[in-house]
Amino acid sequence: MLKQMEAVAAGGETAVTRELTYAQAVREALQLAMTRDEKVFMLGEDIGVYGGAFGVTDGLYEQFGPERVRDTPISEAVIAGAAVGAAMTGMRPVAEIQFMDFITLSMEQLVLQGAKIRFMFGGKATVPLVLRTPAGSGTGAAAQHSESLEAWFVHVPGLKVVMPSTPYDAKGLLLAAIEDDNPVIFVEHKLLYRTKGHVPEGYYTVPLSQSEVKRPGRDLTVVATSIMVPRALEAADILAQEGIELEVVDPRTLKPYDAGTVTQSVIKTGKALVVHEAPKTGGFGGEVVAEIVSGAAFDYLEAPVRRLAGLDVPIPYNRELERTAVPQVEDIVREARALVQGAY
Amino acid sequence: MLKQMEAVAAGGETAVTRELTYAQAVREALQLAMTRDEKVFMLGEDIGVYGGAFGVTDGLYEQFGPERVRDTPISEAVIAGAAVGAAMTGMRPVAEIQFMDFITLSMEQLVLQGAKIRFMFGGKATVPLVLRTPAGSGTGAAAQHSESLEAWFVHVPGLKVVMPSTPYDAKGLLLAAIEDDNPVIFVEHKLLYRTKGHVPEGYYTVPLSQSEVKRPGRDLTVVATSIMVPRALEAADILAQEGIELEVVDPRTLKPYDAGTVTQSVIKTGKALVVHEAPKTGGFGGEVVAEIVSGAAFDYLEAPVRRLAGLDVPIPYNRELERTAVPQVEDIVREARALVQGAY
Amino acid sequence: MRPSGLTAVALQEALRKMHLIRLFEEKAESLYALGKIHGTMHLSIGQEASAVGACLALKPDDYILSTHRGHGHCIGKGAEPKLMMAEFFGKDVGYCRGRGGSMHIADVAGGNLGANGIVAGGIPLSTGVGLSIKMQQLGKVCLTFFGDGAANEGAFHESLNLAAIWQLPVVYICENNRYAMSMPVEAAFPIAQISQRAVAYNMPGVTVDGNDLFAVYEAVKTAVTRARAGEGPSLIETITYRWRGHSKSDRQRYRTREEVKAWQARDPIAHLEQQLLRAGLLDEAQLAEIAAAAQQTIEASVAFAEAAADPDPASILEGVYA
Amino acid sequence: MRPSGLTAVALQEALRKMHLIRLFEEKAESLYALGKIHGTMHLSIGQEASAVGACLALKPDDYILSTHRGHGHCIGKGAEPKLMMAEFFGKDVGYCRGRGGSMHIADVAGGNLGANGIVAGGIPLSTGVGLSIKMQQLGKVCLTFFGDGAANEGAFHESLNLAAIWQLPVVYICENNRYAMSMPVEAAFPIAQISQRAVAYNMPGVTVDGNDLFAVYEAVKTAVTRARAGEGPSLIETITYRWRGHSKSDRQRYRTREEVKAWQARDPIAHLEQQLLRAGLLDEAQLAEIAAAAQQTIEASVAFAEAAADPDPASILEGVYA
Ligand SMILES: Cc1ncc(C[n+]2csc(CCOP(=O)(O)OP(=O)(O)O)c2C)c(N)n1
Ligand SMILES: Cc1ncc(C[n+]2csc(CCOP(=O)(O)OP(=O)(O)O)c2C)c(N)n1
Ligand SMILES: [Mg+2]
Ligand SMILES: [Mg+2]
Repeated sequence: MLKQMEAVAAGGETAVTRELTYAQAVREALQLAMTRDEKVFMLGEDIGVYGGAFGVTDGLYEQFGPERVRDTPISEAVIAGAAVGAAMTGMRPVAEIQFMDFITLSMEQLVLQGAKIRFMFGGKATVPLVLRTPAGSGTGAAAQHSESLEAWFVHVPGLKVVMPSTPYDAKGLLLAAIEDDNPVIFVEHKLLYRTKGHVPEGYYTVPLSQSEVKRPGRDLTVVATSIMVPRALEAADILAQEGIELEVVDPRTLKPYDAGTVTQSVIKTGKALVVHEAPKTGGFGGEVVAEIVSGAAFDYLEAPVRRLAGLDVPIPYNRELERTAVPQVEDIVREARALVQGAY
Repeated sequence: MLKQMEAVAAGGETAVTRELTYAQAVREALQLAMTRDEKVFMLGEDIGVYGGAFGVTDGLYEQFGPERVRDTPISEAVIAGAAVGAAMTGMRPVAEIQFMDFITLSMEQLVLQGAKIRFMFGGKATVPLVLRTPAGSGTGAAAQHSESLEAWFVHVPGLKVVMPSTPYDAKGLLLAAIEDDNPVIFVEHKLLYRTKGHVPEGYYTVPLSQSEVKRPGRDLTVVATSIMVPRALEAADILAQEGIELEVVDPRTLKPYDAGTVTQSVIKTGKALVVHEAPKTGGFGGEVVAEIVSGAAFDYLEAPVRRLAGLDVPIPYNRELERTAVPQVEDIVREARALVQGAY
Repeated sequence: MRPSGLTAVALQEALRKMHLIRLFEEKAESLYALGKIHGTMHLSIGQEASAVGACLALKPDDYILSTHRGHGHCIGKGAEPKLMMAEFFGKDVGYCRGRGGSMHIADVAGGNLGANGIVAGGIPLSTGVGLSIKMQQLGKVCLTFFGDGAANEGAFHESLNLAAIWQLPVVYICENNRYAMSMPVEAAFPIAQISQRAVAYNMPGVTVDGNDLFAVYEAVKTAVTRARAGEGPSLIETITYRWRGHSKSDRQRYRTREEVKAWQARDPIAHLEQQLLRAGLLDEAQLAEIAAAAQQTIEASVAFAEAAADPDPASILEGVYA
Repeated sequence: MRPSGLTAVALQEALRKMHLIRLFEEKAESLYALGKIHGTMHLSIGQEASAVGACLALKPDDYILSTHRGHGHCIGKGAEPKLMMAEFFGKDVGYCRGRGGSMHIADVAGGNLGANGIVAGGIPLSTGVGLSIKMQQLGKVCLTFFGDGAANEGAFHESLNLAAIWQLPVVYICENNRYAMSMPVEAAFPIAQISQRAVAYNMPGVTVDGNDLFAVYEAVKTAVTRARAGEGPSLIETITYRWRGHSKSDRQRYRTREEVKAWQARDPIAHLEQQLLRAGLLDEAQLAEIAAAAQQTIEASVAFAEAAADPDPASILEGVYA
């Protein structure tokens, strides 16, 4: 509903049923941003002729040419650093790190330079850059190609962190991220790339830092990120048949995090479960829980607040082990049911 | 009490009043470990003749020579990587990263290699390494020399994270870390280096993963790490004069984290405040809070569980701004009092 | 033409390994197509001489580190195909108990410290292994493989510098197969030969025909001898080519069929066979026998792997911590 | 001896800047000793010719990036000492509103994109600035300073390679002052000259006397001209020496007093003065005047800074986000 209104507001969109995949939505956002603003350009590994490791940038090289869709050598530190340097001097780079795992090679340039420069320089520089990267497990790519590291970046003042779960949000949030004058880490999920959803044509933005209630419900607030949003919605469908109504909230932007929407939800439901793919220990879930129990929702809590997240294990190769390592629909169903029924 | 027993057990220690600084305690641990096991060696920048940026390794080069106290070029990725490679093949390296900030350059080798190799190889390799690094603000060194990044490593399966707050713990935990067959990130605090405390002579270990109650109290559980432990104890002294008794718990090892001690404490006090220096958002405090509210302590909670932590800001240079950026004793006093008095 | 010090038996064994690599990977490919294997894989078909020639210069207890395109190095170092195949199937008896898969096969007991999913990820490790060898005076050598793409990672630079100043027994082998995924070396490098970078570290740097087992062997042997004598590291570039796409999803829009065909005409296996024939070391029948035996080994490895048990999901946390 | 294209006024200005650097840092040192300044600082006394000579080859709207030892570069690029001093005192009117301090002084409007607390931290940024210049066709050049120690960081390697393949207008200046903190270049490098590393990136690489303003100027001018003409990056190594310890806490156990004295005998300021005298461009009185004026500027900057207001603690979050 809200989505349709936004779309209408953005330009009289009528074909509200147009469906795109998440990957197409990301691509369309890149295309629109590059068309609209010649300062926007892309750099990364194999984003040109190859079309990106997941095909996301397919066709953009042909449309915008090698100057604006720049294939780089395998040099993640300078990919990030060059993006920061270009951003400080008038460009609006969109860098791609081919798998989120490889961002471990960009940390210094992102965290000690990109995130801090504006502050260290007394607000006298601006670093408008977006770093897109695919995260997550489920592809059998094992421990060095399955990372979900968003929590690290949430902990870095100066960065913003966006993690869309639907094609609609992916497009609108990416356009908002590119418009934003701060460095934004934009985390895409590999398993979402092929999921489909309504995506209006034309330019629209989804504001950074607005959590969204993806499904209203009265019994339990489930805060889920990225791939866990569709899993939570599926769990909600299953539990609805048992008369249990989950309210599913998607933060969408993890930093700055709109905790208020979750607080409102928990005040209503009295119970909360936070679900993410990254390992539980030290994950974003801790932040969500800590915000729930620190303020207005505390007095309404009727049950322990729980996290359901990845096990503290590197992602294994074996298919069954890989599934076991991160929450699946049935795990959400089980945990949610237990919390609602007080069986904890 | 426990400390003295341990010391006695470790070798009939009698000079229980021997005082060392935290830096001396770290040095003594290094010295003992290198004397005891010839596989132990050190590598890092300026740890040799220079004695380390904070003087911690002073004299070790003279004692053990350039082969075992290895000065490296400024190459943080290969410092970490060489430590991992050496650890996999029979050595027990103790690497130093000169400031924790620079660990951003070691992330890939630490996180994607060191932490995962054992698991990825089906348990058939062992990576016994310690990476020591000084963290924290308060020295006027500004945003790129004041990081407290422990939360990142807590989020990495395969790593252990240790963060001592006293000279006694620093020595015993470092010896335990060097004995441990896993990669351990050992976080020292620059402002603690000159603090003094009782340190027995001789070899003893403090087990990894045991939180310690540093001061018992009935009114509020304060979970504090590193430099925040002495600050919390000072706050406790102040509040004791008002009749408020804080129980101060120091996790000491952040991963694996002994949540049970905190849970027991909160069951007793009914209230909890978590204090750390790192920025609040995404910090270790979220983990502590989430563990408190997920289990047995939930039913005993009488007040919202709060975090008092660094502001979400890079550490500023200006002295007053720098103080403002992280919790000080007076901040702990204020927050603790408010929680105990129900004024939240 | 017959390198000094190589016995006929050794050459026969080298040829056998090259067949094993090719057949292992062809099998892997078809198993993937059948949906029996998940994940991704990076095939080194066409590069067999580089892997086997390099490992031929090593002793059994020397170390190697490898890459995402690591099956060849693994077999070159003497791994058992059935344990590799079991790993590929994600089975508990596989080299990594099903936890690693294609990209992380390691055989620590056999001196293979692992394939690596991270480009250049093994290079710093190998430098540490060299340090470890030197400090323990083990008399071993560590040989580390990486692709052309890896030579533009910062880790390459830091590692070669450290090995050079500390004179570590490490041999750095850059397998230049002309592409890093889609990036041609001409676009990624401002220099004609990657081995020229050895100048920056004052170590020997040579470029050899990576499709010629003998050329690779000779160059690596020289470097290994040097390293073992305590004279420090070397950089060797082997020029080769991968016949298959980068990984399963590669549409290969960055190269022409003609280019691939031209390189296929320089098949390292056929080349070695010709060399052995001409030298009178093996006859046609013996060649056929070696190929057939290799084929059988691979078939048996699949049977072994298929029959093996999956790891118990309840054991998932085993191996995270020691 | 008098480089072509440099007017007497320009030379006078260069000398003035060298005095400003020395006096600024001597003042900084004594303010620190008096407890008026906290934190740490890295003094470039003895290296003034390198900073000023390099910046002399730039136009006002060209960019520089600098290092932890950056006061000289900052003054070389034309910063106002009083705003630097105010930053040093942590004042709100300082270049960074008191948030950066010595290690992060930047003058973005003046083309100085900042000192950098991270060794080699500015090198990738400068590569991006070069890219930005090229894409926007600004006709500018980006000059980036770093120490000898920085040339062993991975970022150095990745950055020079990228600038070389994309032919970016960046001049990489390695100020080789013989030590990285306590690490002598002889121990950290397996090569005699850091500029030899240019070979690995197929760019010009030269080593010059970093204590001779003219030598530095000439080499940088050549590189800048090249860069502006679209012919790509260069690597320049300036051999120089820091007279002071690495930072305030350095006991200097890694070098001898004799060595320091020998380098002090090669004072870049005295050297330039001699050159100007001999060339008849300035007389003794004029030299004294320049020094005195510089002294006055520094004194005034301290007065300005001491009188300025601290940032309001309530404003602490300003500048974190745009
Ligand atoms: C640090 C890192 N960056 C990017 C990748 C993705 N990736 C995997 S292989 C590859 C190409 C590697 O090229 P090269 O080193 O030449 O080896 P080749 O594949 O040709 O054998 C890329 C970009 C990765 N695995 N690790
Ligand atoms: C990445 C990183 N590693 C280490 C340091 C600590 N450190 C600061 S300056 C310095 C020495 C730098 O040497 P060099 O690059 O030669 O510059 P110089 O100090 O000689 O001007 C070191 C080790 C740092 N700031 N950043
Ligand atoms: Mg390649
Ligand atoms: Mg230096």
